[in-house]
Amino acid sequence: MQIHQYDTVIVGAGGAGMRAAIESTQRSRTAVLTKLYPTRSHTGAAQGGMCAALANVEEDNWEWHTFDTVKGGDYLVDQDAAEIMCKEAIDAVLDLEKMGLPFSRTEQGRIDQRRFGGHSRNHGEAPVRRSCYAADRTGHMILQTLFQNCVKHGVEFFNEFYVLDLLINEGRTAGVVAYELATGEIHVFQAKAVVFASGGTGKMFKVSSNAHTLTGDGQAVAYRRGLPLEDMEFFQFHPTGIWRMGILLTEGARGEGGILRNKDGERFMERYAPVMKDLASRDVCSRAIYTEIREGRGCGPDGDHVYLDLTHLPPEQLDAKLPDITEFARTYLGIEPYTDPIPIQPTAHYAMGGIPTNVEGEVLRNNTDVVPGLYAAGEVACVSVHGANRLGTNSLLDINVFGRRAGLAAAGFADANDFVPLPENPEQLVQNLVDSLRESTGTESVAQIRKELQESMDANAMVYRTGATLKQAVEDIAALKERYKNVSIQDKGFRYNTDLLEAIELGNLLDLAEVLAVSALAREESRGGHYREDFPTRDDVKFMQHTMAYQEVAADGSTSIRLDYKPVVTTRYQPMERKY
Amino acid sequence: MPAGTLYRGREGMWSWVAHRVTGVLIFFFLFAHVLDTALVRVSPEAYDTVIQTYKTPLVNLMEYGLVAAILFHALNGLRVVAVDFWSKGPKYQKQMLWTVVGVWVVLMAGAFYPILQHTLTSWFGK
Amino acid sequence: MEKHSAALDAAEAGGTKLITVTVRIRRFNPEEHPDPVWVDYQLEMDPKERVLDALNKIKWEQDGTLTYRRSCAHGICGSDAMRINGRNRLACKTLLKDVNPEKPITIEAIKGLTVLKDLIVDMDPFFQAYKDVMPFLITKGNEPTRERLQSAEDRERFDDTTKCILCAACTSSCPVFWNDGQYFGPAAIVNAHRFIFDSRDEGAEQRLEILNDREGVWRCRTTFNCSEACPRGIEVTKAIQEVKRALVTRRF
Amino acid sequence: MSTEISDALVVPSAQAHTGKGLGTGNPADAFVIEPARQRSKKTPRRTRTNFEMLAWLFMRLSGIVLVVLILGHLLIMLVLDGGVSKIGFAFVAGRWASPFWQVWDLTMLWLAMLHGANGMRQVINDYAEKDSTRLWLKGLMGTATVFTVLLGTLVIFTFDPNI
Ligand SMILES: Cc1cc2nc3c(=O)[nH]c(=O)nc-3n(C[C@H](O)[C@H](O)[C@H](O)COP(=O)(O)OP(=O)(O)OC[C@H]3O[C@@H](n4cnc5c(N)ncnc54)[C@H](O)[C@@H]3O)c2cc1C
Ligand code: HEM
Ligand code: SF4
Ligand code: F3S
Ligand code: FES
Repeated sequence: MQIHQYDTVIVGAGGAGMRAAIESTQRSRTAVLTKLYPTRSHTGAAQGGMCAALANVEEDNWEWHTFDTVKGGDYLVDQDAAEIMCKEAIDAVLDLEKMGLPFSRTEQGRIDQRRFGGHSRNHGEAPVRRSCYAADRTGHMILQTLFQNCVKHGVEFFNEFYVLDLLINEGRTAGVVAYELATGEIHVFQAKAVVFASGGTGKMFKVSSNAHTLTGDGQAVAYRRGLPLEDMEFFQFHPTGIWRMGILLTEGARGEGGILRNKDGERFMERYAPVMKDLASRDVCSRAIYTEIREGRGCGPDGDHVYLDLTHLPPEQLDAKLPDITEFARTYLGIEPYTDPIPIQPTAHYAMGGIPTNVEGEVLRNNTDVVPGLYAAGEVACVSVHGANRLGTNSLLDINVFGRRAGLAAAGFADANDFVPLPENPEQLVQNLVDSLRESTGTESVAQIRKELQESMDANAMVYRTGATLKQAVEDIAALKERYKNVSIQDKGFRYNTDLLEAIELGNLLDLAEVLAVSALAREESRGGHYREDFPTRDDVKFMQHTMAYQEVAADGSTSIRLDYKPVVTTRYQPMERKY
Repeated sequence: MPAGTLYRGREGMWSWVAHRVTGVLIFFFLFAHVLDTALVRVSPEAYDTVIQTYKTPLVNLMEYGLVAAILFHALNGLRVVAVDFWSKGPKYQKQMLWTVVGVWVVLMAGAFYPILQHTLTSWFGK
Repeated sequence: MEKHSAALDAAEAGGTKLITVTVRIRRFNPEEHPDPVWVDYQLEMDPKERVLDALNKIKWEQDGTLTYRRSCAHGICGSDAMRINGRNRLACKTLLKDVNPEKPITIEAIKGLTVLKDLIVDMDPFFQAYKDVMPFLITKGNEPTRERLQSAEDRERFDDTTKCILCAACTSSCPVFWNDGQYFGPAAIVNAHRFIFDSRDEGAEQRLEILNDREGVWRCRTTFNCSEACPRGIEVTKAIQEVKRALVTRRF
Repeated sequence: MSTEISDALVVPSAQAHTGKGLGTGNPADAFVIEPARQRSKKTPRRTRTNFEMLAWLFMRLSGIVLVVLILGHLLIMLVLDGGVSKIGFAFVAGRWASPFWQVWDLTMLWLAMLHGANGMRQVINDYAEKDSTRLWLKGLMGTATVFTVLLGTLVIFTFDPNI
């Protein structure tokens, strides 16, 4: 065991983590712990763009953007946070440009902008060009640019360090415990301020656009230390994932004019969203696709997908604006998107919920109080600017705006406060976890349990949910958790033991899937990404509030979930019916 | 210990291997060649005796090989120069290599009789 | 839809037939044995699956000790560069049907970097070379309030090299790099190129000076292995050539 | 329930950076991406010479000239006029009587040897791992080159057809 001391420790080196690191490194001694090399983070997979009302190509302002965000989130958005995000969006984009990000340009040499789902002019009148982009590689460019600036500022990275525990002492943040992949050693990082920026949880689903490594470690660690998780039932299913593989084809493809078609070649979105059509928000499109499939208008021999049609767009436009996704179609499907439509299906994409924070990035311990010194930003957090459904491009925005805020706040906190003493045997929990897995003689396999979890989640907690399917999911997860106790691994070594870490990651997924299913079961309404067939309408009277899920540990060590609710912050936009 | 496999490079890598091998080969030959030519400073007889060995079938054959090496090195050297200085060079490097090989084959076939005629005539008569 | 090509039909065909593939992996675990060994695994796979899927299947169903890096699984994060059938590729961007699954598929770690376990290599020297070229925008004077302007042509000038995902497939395919690992390597040059030819950048002179080093661009022997290996289709050798030409023209 | 940690337990960051002297001795210990080297900001210009660039240019320029010289040489010596059969002292004497051929052969000698020597230097740099081996091989190669060039020059200039 080793002990390190830093003013600020940042967990995760995706967009949010590195944006925070750039700020905090200049102000406090900062360590960034990341389980992947920074440039491997999944921010690099983001394609379409990052919205900001720059008004470079047409009239726009940040209030319209705020409205779209609130409406897109089905009014579960905390509007104070959304206002901050949309206002600071402009500077966030300009900051990135100044850091060197190679945005695509207009004729005049300004940052180019394109249409994106759910983004409209003047409160829903017509689609607006708001998304700043770099071809279909916006996330890649953001990740690279942020990494480049981390190099410039000399950010200290601890690569391939898995944070597995959070240390809270006397109600304040004391540090984190990490496992070093290369050696199997456990490291305790004592810190005045800790920022969680560890990304999403998408690997609990089978068809997913998320990386193998998106296993919700940050959420799970916080949850096990008694902190709540907010709005976990809201998970976004992106309409256009490559059929069966889940690899994302950006909404930018529809922003450029791509059309969703069913087996009759019909542009079916006209029926579901007469104004925004294919650019309606993601939850709307995903449900429409499943409705088409259910009603027998799906494509292919099994009728289990629809098409994303780009064939009417000029090849030059595809090459210039969508080079990567056309290559995905060629590489993984062997088809030519110039001439063939691409088979797609909705894919698990984004966790709207997460560790609750206020607009400074401070983590909430309950509905009102914060944990001093603890911050979260990015997909791991729930501010909540995305409410029940995130708009496309708002996550890259979220990670930049709130990553920066969290970095600044953490460094400021570290400056003003002293170290909290470490608890006794700080490494104990992680040591026990690792030892028990290494020594386990159980018979269950990690891969098998994970597979069954993913299948159950796909079947029961995806786009369409009912009380019955969610109950099924809860039961399945409980059974899998029981089996997980008897799991064993083959690699008993210390060096690069990825077998061990996959087992730990599965433990995280199981906990989070359970929270998702239980929260979803309790929310007897349909809102944004959460659609209950047995309660198909929004119920603002009962459910216009955020879910807060806590882990309760009984005296015998068994755990259960306690749900609580937190009011939504509404400033200027009163809930209305949501139509596109 | 089981070794790793050989890297399966393509035209670019193998032409470079050949360029390097031929370059080194020519260097050593040149060294020897200057030494033997230096004998003209010693005496006409000494020089002529050495040159005599150039006319034996074996050395004559090696000479053909040397010309092959120089020719390849020279032609591929021009290709390398084109890759470095012509903006489309990298794009057409493969085509250029196959051109080099083609020209090389033609020239080597053309040089077959002229170079080896000494041996051929001494073996098979005129 | 009426438009239906054979390729689309093939892509949509459900219940594809499985074939038996042999995957031959060069395993190395210094905790167990000082030398690497080749190990064969047999598995039933759909030829349209990725090599990464095969590795996952081995790890999850046959041998949990098999170790490799992976994350995104669609060629965007740069984790899983490895030598497949003797050539550097990303396991997640290589379909089994494209590497002749009738014969054993050989997989080994990339070359020229220290192998730490199985397919995992020490990336430290690779990233050090990257950092040495100062891979960040360098500007002088006051920041503008709005964005810096850049014409679409100027943006296009360095587009190719912005695609790099730092997977190291190029550097570890370079015969010059294999020798002593001191050469900056194509990836570092690509990332220098990305800034040298960015019209907003004012540090080109410094970066060119760095690449004028003994171990800089002049060590490149134009073997094109890097260009062949790059999973992002970057014309790496061309980028190197452009840097060389910039150096020559700036000096004279 | 808390304990103060003793300073001895805390790893100084300088040590954590390198991983040296820590843990298992695994080179990947505590791998961190170090800050950009100081050369970036504080020492913008390292004392580098343009030697490698000049050598590189020389390889290409000399190569182009050598194509003419060497191929011409081969053509005359091995192909035209009965090829190698004709070569003898008298043939050489006849050729070097003309200053044109003297200059030709002299340039060819110098360019080829320098080109070859620089090429060999690169080859040695690539394959000789140890510094001492490199030095030895390069020394040997350099001496041989200087010797050959000087000898060849001497021969061409001091050649006496009436020896
Ligand atoms: C395919 C795809 C396309 C997308 N396209 C868009 C788009 O066009 N526009 C948009 O706005 N959004 C898009 N998104 C969403 C957006 O990209 C992500 O939500 C966002 O990038 C998340 O950033 P992050 O920094 O929170 O996390 P990530 O980038 O996922 O980074 C997580 C980091 O945490 C580290 N980490 C994780 N666990 C641990 C641990 N236990 N210990 C230490 N470190 C850990 C990882 O190493 C990694 O560095 C897309 C998402 C996907 C999947
Ligand atoms: C006939 C005309 C010649 C041409 C056009 C030519 C061209 C070249 C070029 C362009 C290179 C550089 C290759 C690179 O950097 O990748 C080179 C390398 C080399 N040349 Fe030549 N050359 C010629 C003759 C010779 C001769 C006569 C010798 C021997 C004395 C020779 C020996 C070498 C060697 C040893 C190398 C180094 C190879 C390497 O580093 O891979 N060349 N040549
Ligand atoms: S240039 Fe290509 S091969 Fe090299 S690191 Fe970048 S993406 Fe990988
Ligand atoms: S492989 Fe190496 S030699 Fe040059 S062309 Fe690429 S860097
Ligand atoms: S797993 Fe990300 S590039 Fe292959």
